[in-house]
Amino acid sequence: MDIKEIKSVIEGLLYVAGDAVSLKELSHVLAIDESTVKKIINQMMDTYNEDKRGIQIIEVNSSYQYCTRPEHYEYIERLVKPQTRQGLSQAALETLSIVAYKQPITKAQIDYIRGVKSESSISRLQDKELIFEAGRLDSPGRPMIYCTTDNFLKLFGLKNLQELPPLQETSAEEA
Amino acid sequence: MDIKEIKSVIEGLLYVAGDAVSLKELSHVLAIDESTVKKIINQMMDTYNEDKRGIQIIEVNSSYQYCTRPEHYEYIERLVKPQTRQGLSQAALETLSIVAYKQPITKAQIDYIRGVKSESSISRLQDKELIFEAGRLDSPGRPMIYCTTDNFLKLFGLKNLQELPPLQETSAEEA
Amino acid sequence: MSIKFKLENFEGPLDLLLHLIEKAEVDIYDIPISEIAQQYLEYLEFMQKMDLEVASEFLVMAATLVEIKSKMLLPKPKKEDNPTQEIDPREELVQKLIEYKKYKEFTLLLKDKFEIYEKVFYKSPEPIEDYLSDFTSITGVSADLLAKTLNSIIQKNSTSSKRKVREIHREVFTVDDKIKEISRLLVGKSVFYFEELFDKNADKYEVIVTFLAILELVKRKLITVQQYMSFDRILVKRKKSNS
Repeated sequence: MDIKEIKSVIEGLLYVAGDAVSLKELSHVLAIDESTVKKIINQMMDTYNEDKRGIQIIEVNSSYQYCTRPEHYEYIERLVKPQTRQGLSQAALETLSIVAYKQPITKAQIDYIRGVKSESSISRLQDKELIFEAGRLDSPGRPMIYCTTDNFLKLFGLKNLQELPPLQETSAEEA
Repeated sequence: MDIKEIKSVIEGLLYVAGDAVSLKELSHVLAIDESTVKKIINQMMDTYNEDKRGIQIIEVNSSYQYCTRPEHYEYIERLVKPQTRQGLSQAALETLSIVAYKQPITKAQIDYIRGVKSESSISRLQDKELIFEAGRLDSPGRPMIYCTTDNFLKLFGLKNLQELPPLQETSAEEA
Repeated sequence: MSIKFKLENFEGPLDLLLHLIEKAEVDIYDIPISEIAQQYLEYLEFMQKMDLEVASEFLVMAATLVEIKSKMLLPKPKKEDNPTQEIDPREELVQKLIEYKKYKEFTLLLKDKFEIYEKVFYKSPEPIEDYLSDFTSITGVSADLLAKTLNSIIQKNSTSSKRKVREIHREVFTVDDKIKEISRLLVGKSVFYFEELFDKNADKYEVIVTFLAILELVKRKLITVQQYMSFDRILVKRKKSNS
């Protein structure tokens, strides 16, 4: 297979899958090593973006997935249905950003950083599948620990947790 | 919107729908008259084919739909297969169960029992070598009769047809 | 000194404190504690005056601020590991503020990204069985299933044939039949308009029955319906299954 055909096959695969397909699976199905597949997909992602295609490829934790472009939102919504989108409250976003950086983290630790109770934020984030209960800490009270999901990465356009911007050591002037 | 952007939006729409989207709907969503949309989609179909893209657009009854290319079948199958749970559609399963118990049986008899046409199920079951054409009935129209194959026995872990579990008494007599 | 506060929704005492510090344009590492504590208390008072509920966390912080303020007036104890350095009573609070500020800033960034990516749509996976070429990988299909399937077909048939005898009108639609018909349609098509579900010359009875079927399917959470305005076409959409 030449590169053009590989790309063509990948298109078909991503289309059929709908969901994210891991690099590993793609490599297996194509019988091509992962690093080559990765290179080819990266080229495809660029082409899709340059050509302003109606579908784009996003990467989430070494998996790839098709999705539409945010700028076509209004048309697509007209065809499908208004997605049940209630944005996230400030409290939920704060909680989410703390979990993102500090995971795995307990509720008590989140409360401590925010200075307020985060219970309801945590349960809303769980409902939205942005964080999940990753187990219990082996310490007194065996508190639940929380981590972010792949869905979190997807919804925030992050490839992986390493892509989180480094937190700045802030100083007062920046305020 | 310029043509490029319209094409891009259509891509997104067809992708999200997965199913066929009627020209009427597309025209409605894009707020562009049907004949223009049709012209644009025809252009897109050509481009997809020329570029040998992994997804093609097919037209069915003035509706449009994305689908994969037949020549990529083997790859797509490889991707999709590990997730297989059952592999038999309800229709195929119904037809198969009737053939198993009532063989030799004609298509008309199967249709009668199921109350719906079974043509496509029959041909799929034949493709999968679960049933076969065992000859013709010596009656008006000389209809084809169907029986299950050895492959069928193998797949269902049966030594022979006598091993099929008995049908419920009440319904069996009615049949 | 008194500051006019506009009614803002602060996420917690740290949020309020940060706001006060930023407003006063002071160094977060050298907070003029009595000034800030004063403003903080004024704000709480203001909230109470407006009959707003002051959460207990805000009150705890108020107490902390007052405590720090009083400690600032006393001779400061030395650090255990480095006796030449004094312990700043504000230190713990400052650390907390700085930590909180980091996440608060990140929150803004997240919010921006979220606003973009929540406008993105994903398609559900294709029905897999259509792609299968052989059944060698069938699992969970047993001969018992065959018997069960045939039994249910026969049963279904016997009841429907009884019904046929009793009924005279050919065109009688039941809600159940309509539900089945719609369910079948849903397998292949995820979106359609309500009027696609019956003939153009369908009678009123069929339309009503179809509508009842739609309502039932909505109740069963299999579909959603939507209409942009009164008398507009009704769009029926299959709910994504989360399998």
